Amino acid sequence: MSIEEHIKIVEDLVKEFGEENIYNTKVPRAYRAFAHVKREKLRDIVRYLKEEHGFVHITTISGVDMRENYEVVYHLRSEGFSFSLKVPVPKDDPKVPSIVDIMNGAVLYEREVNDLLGVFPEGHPDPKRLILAYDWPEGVHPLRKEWDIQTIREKVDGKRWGKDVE
Amino acid sequence: MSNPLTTLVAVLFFPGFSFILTYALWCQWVSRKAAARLQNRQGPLHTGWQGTLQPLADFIKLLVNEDITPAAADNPVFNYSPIAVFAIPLATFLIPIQSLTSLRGWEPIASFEGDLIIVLFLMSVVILAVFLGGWSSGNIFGAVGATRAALMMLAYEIPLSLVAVGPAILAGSLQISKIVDWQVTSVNAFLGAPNIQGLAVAAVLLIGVVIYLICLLAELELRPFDISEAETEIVHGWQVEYSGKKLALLNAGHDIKMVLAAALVTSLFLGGPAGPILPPFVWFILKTTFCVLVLTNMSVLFARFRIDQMVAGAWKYLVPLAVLQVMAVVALSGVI
Amino acid sequence: MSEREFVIPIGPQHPALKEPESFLFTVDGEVVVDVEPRIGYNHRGIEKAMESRNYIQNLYLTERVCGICSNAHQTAYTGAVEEVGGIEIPERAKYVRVFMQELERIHSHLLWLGVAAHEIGFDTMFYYVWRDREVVMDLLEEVSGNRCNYAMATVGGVRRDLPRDKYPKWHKMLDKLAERTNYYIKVASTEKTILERAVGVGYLGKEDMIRLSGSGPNARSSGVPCDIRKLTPYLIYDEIPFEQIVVDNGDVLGQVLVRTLEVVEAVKICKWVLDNIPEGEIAVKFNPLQRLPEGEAVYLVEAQRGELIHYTISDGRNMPYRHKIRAPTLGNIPSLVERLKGGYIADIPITIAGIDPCFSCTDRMAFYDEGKDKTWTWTEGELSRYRKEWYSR
Amino acid sequence: MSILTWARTHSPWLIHFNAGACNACDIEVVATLTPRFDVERFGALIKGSPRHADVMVVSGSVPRKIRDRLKRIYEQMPAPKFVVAVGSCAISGGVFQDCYNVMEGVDKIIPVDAYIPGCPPKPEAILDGVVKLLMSAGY
Repeated sequence: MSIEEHIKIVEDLVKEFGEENIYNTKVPRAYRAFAHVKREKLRDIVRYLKEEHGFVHITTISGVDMRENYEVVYHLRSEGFSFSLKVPVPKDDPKVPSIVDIMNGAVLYEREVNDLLGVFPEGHPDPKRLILAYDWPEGVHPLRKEWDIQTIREKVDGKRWGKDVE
Repeated sequence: MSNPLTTLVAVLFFPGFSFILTYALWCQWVSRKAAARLQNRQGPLHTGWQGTLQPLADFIKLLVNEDITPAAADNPVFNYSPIAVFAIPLATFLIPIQSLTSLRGWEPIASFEGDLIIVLFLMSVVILAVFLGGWSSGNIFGAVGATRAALMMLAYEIPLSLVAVGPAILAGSLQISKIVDWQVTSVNAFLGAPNIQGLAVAAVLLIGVVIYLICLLAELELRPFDISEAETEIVHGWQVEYSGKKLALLNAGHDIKMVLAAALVTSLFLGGPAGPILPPFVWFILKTTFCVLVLTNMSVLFARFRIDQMVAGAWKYLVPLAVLQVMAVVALSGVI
Repeated sequence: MSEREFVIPIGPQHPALKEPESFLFTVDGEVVVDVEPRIGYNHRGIEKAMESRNYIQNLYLTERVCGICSNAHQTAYTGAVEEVGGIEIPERAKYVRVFMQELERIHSHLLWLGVAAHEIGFDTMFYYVWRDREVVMDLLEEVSGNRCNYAMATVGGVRRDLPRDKYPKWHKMLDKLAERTNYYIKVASTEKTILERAVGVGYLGKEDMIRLSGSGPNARSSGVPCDIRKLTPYLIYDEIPFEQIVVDNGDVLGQVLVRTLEVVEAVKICKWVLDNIPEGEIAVKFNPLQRLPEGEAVYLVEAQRGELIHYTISDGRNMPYRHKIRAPTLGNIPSLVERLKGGYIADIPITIAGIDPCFSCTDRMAFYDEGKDKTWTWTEGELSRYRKEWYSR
Repeated sequence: MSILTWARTHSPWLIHFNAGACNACDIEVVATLTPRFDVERFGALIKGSPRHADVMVVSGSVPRKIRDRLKRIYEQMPAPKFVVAVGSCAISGGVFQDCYNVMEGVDKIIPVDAYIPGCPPKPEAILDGVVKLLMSAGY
């Protein structure tokens, strides 16, 4: 596949769902594409991509703290073409719709994002803690920018420690 | 029992406990070294000459290590079963080794009509001790290993006993020293006048040896059948909670069981200590070491079976084969 | 049936190399309904730490995400950073990276084969495979100076060159590896005790594997052609003639075949690289204080265990704003779970033990019986016994 | 040298504990078993059960979730027991210092008798470390 075909897929998607739901699209090189996606339309778009363009594989889901909001990035792949859908999530309502029923492979990635960034996947069949220790305090999500290492240690261990402190 | 002092010496030193223990440690070294060489390694090397003292070092170290009794396992069964696992083979060993003393004209300590049955019985009792020890250790791996050991016993015990009966039928005696005598006389007779019946007996007994060795692999928990202490599956199975002295006794008991098994094979099938030129003692050592080597070689060659495969295999192949072998022996015993 | 209640103290102890992980099983009667993997015992917080270190320091962190796939992680990391920064690396550096990557694949697959043999109690094969693995370890040491964690790739190229006078020797070592691997393929596909434990165990079909986004040898053993090296070529993989190994066994034997055949292919790639490597520089300069332009990049690499993704976001400083790593192991857990699901409980232990020893802390699984409100933990041994009872009814 | 010292120094049974290592140290520990290095030459065996072992070989930077297990396994070993920290991570946290989920070193959790530096240490170094420990551990 060449870069033209990849651009065509992205354009087709924009045509289908409209500029207001898919924006900031870019295809930096062949096999790669990025786009911002409205949270409400995420499930429809993922389903459309899966059914129309063969994006059956989900590589991973990344959670990013973009300071003014969170971004959950869904990396889908069809053959070699990796498409990253970025979903902005407001900080006062950290939730995304779960896509586990569409992409079965996403089941652990959503839990991981919930654990480390604190963006809850609504509709996930089993949104339990995955990565962090069982005695880890609630509400401490290490990938959020407001938590640096010493504040995490203060919260979890009750004191600051490490080579910077001594 | 003419001279109590001679008997005491015989029980304590030769061919008694000291000799047996030394010999068991030697056989452990032989086994470890042979396995290592087959696996392209060196094996023990720096403890004594070529690592010969390695089993002794292990034994002493375990004896002086802390002996932990887990709270869940604090009961007499857990504490005493290692002693049984150690002592029963040690005592049993006196019987097959009688064939050695009798040839030297010594007073036998424990040789009587039916001692073969006693040996087979005591060897099975060891499994009972293993089962109780594993079960009472309060550890899930221990319990699983114990159950597996008992299950395996159900599979291999029958062919093992059946095959051991073969030579006894031919010799017309259940006394191990008489079986040895029969082998010596019949081999001499065969060499004097070769005949077809003799060959047939040898062939049938060969099948017996093979079955016997396979069953011994299971009895000794060696490789294809080390299901009850499979390291990657259930850590060390029934031994998992034992440490220190108890583990030392368990390990020594295992070694003694191995030489006991080798001595039984030697006595029942290989003519005991009899042999030309060399003294009987040397022949006995050579033959038992050879058996240990054969067992080691077999154990290195295979992957571990699952318990269901092992039990099914034993009932499908070993038991019918053992029955057939005994029937052939009975038929032949009429001919001779 | 009702009294079988066990709770074992969880201690992730195993003589073979094991990452501490456990699985929580939901069973309805005899059938496994659900399996819940419990991971995170090895969570160190690397992604957070990367945000406070510069691009050169992060090389050492990415390398130590996994000591077995260290070069794959470095390839992906440097690739992503170079894509963000628009850094064009010299042609020779690409060849060196491919060479390292394929050597690492050989080392990792042989390691897996040995450990798998150890898992089924075939220690002799374990010793033989690991003895022959030392050949590739020597080769790696000769190239990079270390047996694991090679530190070969750097942002802008590679650190060390492949000296040309060594090539004849390396060719010989690679030939030896191919010869030995072919022997092990023969052993693994004919030795009866191995087949007993491998054929038909943990089967998963092609459709399910695609649905669950499995990758790597795990997926290729179920007939899914998913080799990133073919799908989205990176470095110089589009120029190299090599075959994508796909078999449709779907069971443990299929995984053994895929991995061993891939070793043979990797040897071919290494030899091709040595024959065709161009002369030239091995790196362009990159300064630890150098700032990268704002941007983001996704870099996919076919690591030994599957598809590896590094996703980096730069906000114009000399350290990443966010760097996401997803190792292939996590991506393969859903398909492992599916391999277990629907089967009888009795078949679980071999399934996990066979699929990939990296996952299998096989002794620790907890069962939750639907309907009865109790949780207990099973070991593989109990499972075997349970299977026996189940089959004998 | 008493006979006890002789026996103990010639029969170190190891247990390997992966406390959140990156696997590099672990494969090198396993490699010590293999024909090239063959730790059994010195009488050492790798055991699966902590009750059988004298020396615990720990690798890894000790993430929070595994901390308690490390302690428990250590307590299950019979005395005299020794701990060998293998690799930079086990010594000080290594490259993972200042990661939020890492305890930075095995000796913060349990007492350590010998440190084997390296990332990862070679199998020879691991052998050497274990032998040196036994020679000097106050026997």
